[in-house]
Amino acid sequence: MTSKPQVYPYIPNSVPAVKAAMLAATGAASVEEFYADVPTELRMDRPLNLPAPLLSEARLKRHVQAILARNRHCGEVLSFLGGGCYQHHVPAICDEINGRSEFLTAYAGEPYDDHGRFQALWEYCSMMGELLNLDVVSVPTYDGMQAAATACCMAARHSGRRLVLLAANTSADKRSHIKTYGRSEIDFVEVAFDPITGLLDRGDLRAKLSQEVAALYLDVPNYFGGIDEGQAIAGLVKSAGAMLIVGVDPLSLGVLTPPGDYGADIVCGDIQSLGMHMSYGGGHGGFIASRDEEALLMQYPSRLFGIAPTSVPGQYGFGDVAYQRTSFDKREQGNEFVGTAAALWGITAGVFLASQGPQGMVELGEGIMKRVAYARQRLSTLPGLRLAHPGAVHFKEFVLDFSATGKTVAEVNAGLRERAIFGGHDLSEAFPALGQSALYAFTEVHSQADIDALVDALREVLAS
Amino acid sequence: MTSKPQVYPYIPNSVPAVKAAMLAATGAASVEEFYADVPTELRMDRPLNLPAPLLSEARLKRHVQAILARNRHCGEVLSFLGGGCYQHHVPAICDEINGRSEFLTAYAGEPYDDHGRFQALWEYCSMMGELLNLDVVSVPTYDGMQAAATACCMAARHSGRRLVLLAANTSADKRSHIKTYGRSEIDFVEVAFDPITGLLDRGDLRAKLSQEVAALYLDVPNYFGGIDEGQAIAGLVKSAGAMLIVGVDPLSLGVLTPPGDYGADIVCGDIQSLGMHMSYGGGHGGFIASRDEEALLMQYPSRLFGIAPTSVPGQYGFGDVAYQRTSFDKREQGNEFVGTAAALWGITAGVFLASQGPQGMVELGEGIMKRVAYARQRLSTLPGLRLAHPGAVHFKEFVLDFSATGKTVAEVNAGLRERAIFGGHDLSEAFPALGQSALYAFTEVHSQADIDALVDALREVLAS
Amino acid sequence: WDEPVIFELSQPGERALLTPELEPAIEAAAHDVLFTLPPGMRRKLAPALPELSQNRVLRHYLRLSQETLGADFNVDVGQGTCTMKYNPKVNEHLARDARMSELHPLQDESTVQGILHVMHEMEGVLKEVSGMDAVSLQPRSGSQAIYANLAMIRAWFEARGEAGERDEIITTIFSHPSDAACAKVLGYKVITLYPDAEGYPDLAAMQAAVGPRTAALIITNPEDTGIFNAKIREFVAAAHGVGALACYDQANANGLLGITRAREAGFDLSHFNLHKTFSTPHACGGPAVGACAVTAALAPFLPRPVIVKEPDGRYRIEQGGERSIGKVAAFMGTASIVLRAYAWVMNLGAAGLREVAEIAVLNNNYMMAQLLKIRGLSAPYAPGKRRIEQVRYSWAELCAETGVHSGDIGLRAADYGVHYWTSHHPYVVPEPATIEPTESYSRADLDEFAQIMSRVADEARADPEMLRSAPHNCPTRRIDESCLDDPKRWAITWRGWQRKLAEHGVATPTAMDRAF
Amino acid sequence: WDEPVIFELSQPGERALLTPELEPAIEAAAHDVLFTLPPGMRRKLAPALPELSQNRVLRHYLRLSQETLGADFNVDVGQGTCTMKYNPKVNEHLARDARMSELHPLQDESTVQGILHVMHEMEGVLKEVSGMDAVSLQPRSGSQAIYANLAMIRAWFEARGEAGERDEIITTIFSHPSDAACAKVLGYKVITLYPDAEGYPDLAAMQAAVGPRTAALIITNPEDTGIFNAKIREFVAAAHGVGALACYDQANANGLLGITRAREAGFDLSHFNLHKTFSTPHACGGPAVGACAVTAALAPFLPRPVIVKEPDGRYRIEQGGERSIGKVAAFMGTASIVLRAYAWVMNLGAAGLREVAEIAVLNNNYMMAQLLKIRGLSAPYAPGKRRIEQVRYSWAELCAETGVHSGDIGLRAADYGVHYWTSHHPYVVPEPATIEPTESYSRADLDEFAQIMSRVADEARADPEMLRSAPHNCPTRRIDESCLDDPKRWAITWRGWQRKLAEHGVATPTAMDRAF
Repeated sequence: MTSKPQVYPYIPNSVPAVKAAMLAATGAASVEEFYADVPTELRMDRPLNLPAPLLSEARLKRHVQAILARNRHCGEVLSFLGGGCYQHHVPAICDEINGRSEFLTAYAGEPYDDHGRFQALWEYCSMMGELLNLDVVSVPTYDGMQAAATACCMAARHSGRRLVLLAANTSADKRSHIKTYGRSEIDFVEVAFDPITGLLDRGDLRAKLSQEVAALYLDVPNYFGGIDEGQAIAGLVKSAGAMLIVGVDPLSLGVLTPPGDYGADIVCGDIQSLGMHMSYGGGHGGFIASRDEEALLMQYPSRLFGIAPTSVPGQYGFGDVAYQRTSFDKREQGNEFVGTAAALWGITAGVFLASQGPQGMVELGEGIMKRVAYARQRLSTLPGLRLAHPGAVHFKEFVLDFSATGKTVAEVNAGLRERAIFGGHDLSEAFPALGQSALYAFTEVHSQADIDALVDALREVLAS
Repeated sequence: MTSKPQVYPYIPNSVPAVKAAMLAATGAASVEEFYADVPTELRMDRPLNLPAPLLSEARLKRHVQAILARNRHCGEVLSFLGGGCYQHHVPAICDEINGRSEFLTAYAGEPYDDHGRFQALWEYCSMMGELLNLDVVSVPTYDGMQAAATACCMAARHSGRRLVLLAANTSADKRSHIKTYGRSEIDFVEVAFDPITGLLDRGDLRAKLSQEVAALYLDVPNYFGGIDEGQAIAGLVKSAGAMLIVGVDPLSLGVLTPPGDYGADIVCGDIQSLGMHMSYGGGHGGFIASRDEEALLMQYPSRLFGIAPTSVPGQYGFGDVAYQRTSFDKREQGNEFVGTAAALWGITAGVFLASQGPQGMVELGEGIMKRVAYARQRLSTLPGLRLAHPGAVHFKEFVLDFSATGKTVAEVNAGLRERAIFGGHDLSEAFPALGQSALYAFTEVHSQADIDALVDALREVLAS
Repeated sequence: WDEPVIFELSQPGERALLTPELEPAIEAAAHDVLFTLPPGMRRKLAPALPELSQNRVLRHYLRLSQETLGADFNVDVGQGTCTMKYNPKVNEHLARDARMSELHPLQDESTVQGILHVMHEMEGVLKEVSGMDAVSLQPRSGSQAIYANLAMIRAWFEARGEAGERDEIITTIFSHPSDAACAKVLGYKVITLYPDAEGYPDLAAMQAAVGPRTAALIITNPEDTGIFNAKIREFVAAAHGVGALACYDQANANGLLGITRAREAGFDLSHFNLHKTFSTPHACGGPAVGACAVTAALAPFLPRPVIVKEPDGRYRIEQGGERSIGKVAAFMGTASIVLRAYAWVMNLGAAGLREVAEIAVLNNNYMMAQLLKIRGLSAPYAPGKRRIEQVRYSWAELCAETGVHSGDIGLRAADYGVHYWTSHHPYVVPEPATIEPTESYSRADLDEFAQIMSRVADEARADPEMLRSAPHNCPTRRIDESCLDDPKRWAITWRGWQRKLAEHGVATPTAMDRAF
Repeated sequence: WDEPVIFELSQPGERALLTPELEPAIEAAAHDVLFTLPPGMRRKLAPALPELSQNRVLRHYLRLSQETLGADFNVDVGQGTCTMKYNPKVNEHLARDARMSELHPLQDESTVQGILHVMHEMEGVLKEVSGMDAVSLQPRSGSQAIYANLAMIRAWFEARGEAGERDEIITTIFSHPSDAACAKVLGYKVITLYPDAEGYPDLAAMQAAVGPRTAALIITNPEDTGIFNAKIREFVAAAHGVGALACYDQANANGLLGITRAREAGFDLSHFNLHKTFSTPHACGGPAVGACAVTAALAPFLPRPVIVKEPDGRYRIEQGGERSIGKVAAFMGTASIVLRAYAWVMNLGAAGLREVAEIAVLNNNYMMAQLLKIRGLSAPYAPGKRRIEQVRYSWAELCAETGVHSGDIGLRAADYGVHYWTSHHPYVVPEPATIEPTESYSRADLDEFAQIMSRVADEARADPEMLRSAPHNCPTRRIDESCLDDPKRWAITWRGWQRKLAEHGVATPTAMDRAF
């Protein structure tokens, strides 16, 4: 306490007179009385040791903005970073809607006072359902990694088997999380990828499939951007009686076949591409989808919203489907756990999908594939530069191999940064077998001039 | 028309099939038919010659942002510009509220469907009334200049006299507008200011006051930031049976006496200081206020909102007071004219005043006066630099005279710009009598370190 | 919500914001400055503003916002003459960029090349759209642009030494009220023409009205009836024939973009409202921009300053010459609105602007076809003719049958969640309703609005009293309007209300009574 | 509003956005790439998404937003355990700055020194608030932080070679469901303790439950009852006594900031929800951050990567050692939420955080005093004792008298514009209601909420059927819940609903029928 009591804008009852009156109403002599149950030996005997506060909004804002000025963001440079988080154009109405106070500050209201929240999330699931050609889509989980981990657990529970095959051309981070998350119930085995194409090594897959296998987990496109032949792989997996789980970039589905169509039993992925800013990793959300089969649906841990008639004829309402699956209802008897995750990004992805419509999704997907193809053509002409996976078709990203240039990726990227370009993500640590390789991503934000600028800058950097 | 019809996101019925169906419903063969009344010789015979469009939002945003990047804004430098537009801290909730789609896109709805708009504007007027100690406040007009011009016209109409005295220490722009606007009904005469204090020359005022004078128009603080003795001037004006119009910076009224208290009959000013970003002049709004006297109120040209009971006991509603005054109702028989002006800034100023409360306004006013006093002390120690008006007390801004430094203001400001400082506004053109002088403004955004940085930079520039 | 007046929410001592602290050195140096103020100039009592926490201020205004039916929320075609079109959010977000919002209008030219580029380009767009030679973006609204145009006309005649003789401005009753009102402000006598039997501006009346005293004609086309005046060149010629100028009020040019221009009709001056035709938000009534466009002959009279593009591509600000009318608004006007309009035009381009016009006109004629199916509604004048971008309808028949007025219909429409107003006085068209669909609404939207009108007309016949007591589903019921014209009871502020309540003894409602 | 489902609004051909054009050189170079896709991998039919103009998409979602009762709009104290506090708008605006929103998580360290500073500083804040030695901000929610903490516990025992023997986690019934559920995910058997007669966690039961199989205790304090467990050190000691770890679920630490810490009670791990105690917005349920705080002994097990501050003040990102549990979430978690929390802490400082706690507790005890005046409502357990930041009440008496359940009261409360829920299953307290006022509401707000509860209780007695059929004043009436548990009728998507409607022949309502 300072000598002059501070009134805080965020704490209305910090007004001394009000505080005193309220204390009187409770019959307490001081706030200390409310802490009577906290033993002395547990009490802090000093104030918290924190930086001096910036009590005025004006000074706080200036302080934070000065810190932010130490960042250099992708809007002021050309960035070709991908690897699970992508720079796409975020439509203004996505920001407008997720910035609305109503959505931003709502939480766990009922389907009546929060009717709009329920409808917006149910519509998100519905539009994802159209994109995926599947009838069941969960409300968002944390991110695509979590969706993948949960999908594996769902498959294990559903099948009663404890072996899950993981494609090795999945992101190392994702494989790490899947294993940590699932290994109490599941034994994981990795399936190799073909070094020429970066695609799944079907021979290795055949060798590892058995009647013990619950599922194969595969990303399409894979971490290197390569597109595998879904149907062929699904055929192998099904012949072993296993399930196929496919992780997919939803933004690819205007041009690529939805995995359910070639036999995936569970489809999952990340919705960051669908209208979320990258925000240094703050824009992620995961989805899980499947056919509407009761046994499979009962394996979902997350909330599922359903539409229902109300007591007014012709009126819709919404509510929780099969709530008794969840840990909210059943604690450890429910499926995994459920809680706050990424609902606002679900609503935003709904706005995105409604804004793109069918034609927008097709154009986005095709445009990205063509930009990638153009970039591959142009980049492969640079001396020493090699496409790591010439044998595959790519969506959004691909691996460039710098091994023959005599420069490390780190050196190249430093040179590019001087030219206001963020080069591709360095894979030399996570995939040492790829040598000095980097993952380059291209989206609709990149114009031909941008790609040409990258080519020119790389030529300079490699020659220097 | 291009060969493939373009569908526009902002034009739903640009879908060719819809267009055709709607044409059919009107019985028209083509859109041309609707233009049958437009004679051929009036028709454009070629497309408009405009830059090629950026049809996608992504490219449009990038284009505009690249243009904006050619600006250098006051948030990234230290700015001491004032002269009618001020850099204050804009509270986040001001932006939050004026960015709400509801307020942003509403217009001329009725007091029922737009109840919130009426209430918000009425509350704005009410809070301004508390700040000004006056019962009548208009909804915003365009800016403080317009408020001043209209106030002069109101005084002339009210008094039936056609001579208005204008203080010469008012901004040159404001005097220009007042004269152009009012001169069909009013003869304007300027009253000189004292060169030592920058305050009104009372001798000149006495000499020019007469029974022909409708009013004196005076800014407090004046254009140089100086604070005149309101009561003494009011006494002189009243003794001639004239009205006193005072233009005031509303942000000063936590510390300065509201003009009505010392006898001003009409008080006006600009609300940009109350929560509006500068926006290169986009944040202005004018207010006009007075006592609640029917004859005076009937001179207002703008809309006035009033509170009223409804058919439900205990319920409030709102509506237009004495609408028949307006040109909306009476065309040229109304007072001047009324239309779209700056309503959103009125709502925002209301948010600002409600957020500051009495204590905030007092602290803001006092803090600014003290920063100005500190800056005057520090700056006057620089060699060759002189306070132009040492004989007056200043609020928010004051004039620095560089004449004795051997450098022009333009040269000094160029030097400051290299040091990321925007120096004071050059007065050498508008007030040649002041020599090489500049108007420096200080607000709560400036810390001591900022003022000290200015002093240091000026010392360097002057020494160079 | 039944949100109290903000003063009722005040909790003494609460703060919503804290003020930046003064450093000790400043306090020390300046502690006595307040005592140096001239006598009587230091405020004695702090202003009696409400005291609230930030949470409560926000909640209050958020609730008020929800009680406001913005154009974003409804099929806003019932607010004819206002051109309620879609305001793209991307433009709004761009205009809120610090590189726009934190610019001071007196910054050195070298630091504002971006916004000067935008303003210069937008002048170019408006020159092309109007066919005129020079543009000023300084006026802060359409009315102020009308004022500026008329001030230029006055200055023109003053420069020619004819100001004394030319003291009349001619306009029409279906032109905007500000056309007449601004002329009055500038010292002109206003002559108002009424339409002929067909609803067209009466050319014979115009020819009879012009003369050596005529300074200018100021006219809208199409007028608020939506009828295009095909003889507009003859009107302009009549003005020119007597040495007068012709000024085009093109506040709403939405139906004519790329179709016909001020230039082709011979006008000397015109203006556009960027918040109508060029899609900037109406913002409850401003901020806004009215752009003046004039011929080369009138360019020297434009407000100062003006933006000049140098051969090297850089922009300069020039104060303008002797003949300039001077300032009409602070600084260079509402630059942030210009930016929004610029973005809108750059998104659409020439073909897009043409599409705007054509679809606005298609929508209007489609709407007219739907609405005229409603019994009791008619479109006076020019029978069987098409309209441009709006139509002034009349409910005279319905009123005669049921006693329900157009205003009642508007308040009932509010119950259905759409705006509707009757447009400007005087009501030359009885029981008027002006519907302007713009290009922003889909066929389904238009059908929905027409269905609401049809339903309300049915209700008027079935239960006229219900309509006369509308609204029933709005934040408040009908107010006692007599208060608002009674000096004893009107209350423009809370302090006025409190004082008059005390004088008249009416109890103020309490918050809890009003909770439902 | 009675806004249709978005698919019902679709108008074929409409676009809300256009896609950036491909330059001719790209088209030329890449025109055949689509044909090179593996067999069957090119989508045949475009997804059947709705087709709308931008105006209509916006209107739809804006209307849905208005049908959502955000915390900004109501006295949100009825959502106990959730710590619904004020989320300052300035923090939100800062977090939407491009220098935050446009950062890619794989950027070079040199380009993200600002956000690394923020994250590192926030780790420091949480270390001080918890008394622990190391922090990870990677988990994307409180539940994921619980998961991460339990994963570290598992790794800890694995590193010691004790994993096989230690397969039990002990928790209490009033700790969050995720404490139990996450333990299960990690392969543990869950032992749940029930309170003693006074409502306190039962120390004797704890002492009986621990043993060589115990891996950890995970417990909340105060529990959802708001009762502080004064014997918490003994619980921790009991765990430690058998070689187990103790983990503190401090999702909601709002009443204890600066009062008492995990360190003082002897915990090895704890976590905070930044969207509860640290004021980041709930966002309809995320994005969020759950922060893990652990002792030095457990620090090597934290998720990777970690931020390291160099002596020169620069920040580096390190991948972490062998013992790290690896990744728990993508990249470094939800950095933009961390920024909001950082700004909140920097505004308040140490004294401010202490004030948060004290006022949250004062508000809660004040509210309890008001609510217990209502007949039919009680606060089970610990009679006469104070509570910390929330209270779990019971409407058992009122239910016995009227047959009205706590859930009915919640739906009726919604009619009065406030949230209220009954909190987590199972309902150990009958007819529960958990009220948590936080520090963000004024006395007047609290009084208003208490008055609503009182009024609803009166209504329950006067007209129980009205309560059982509530809500009456919300966007919809009560739904047919049986649909939601019936595989034949549940519909998680529009396509599912359409299919099942077709199978069951229920007519879909049309938009016009539902207009009021």
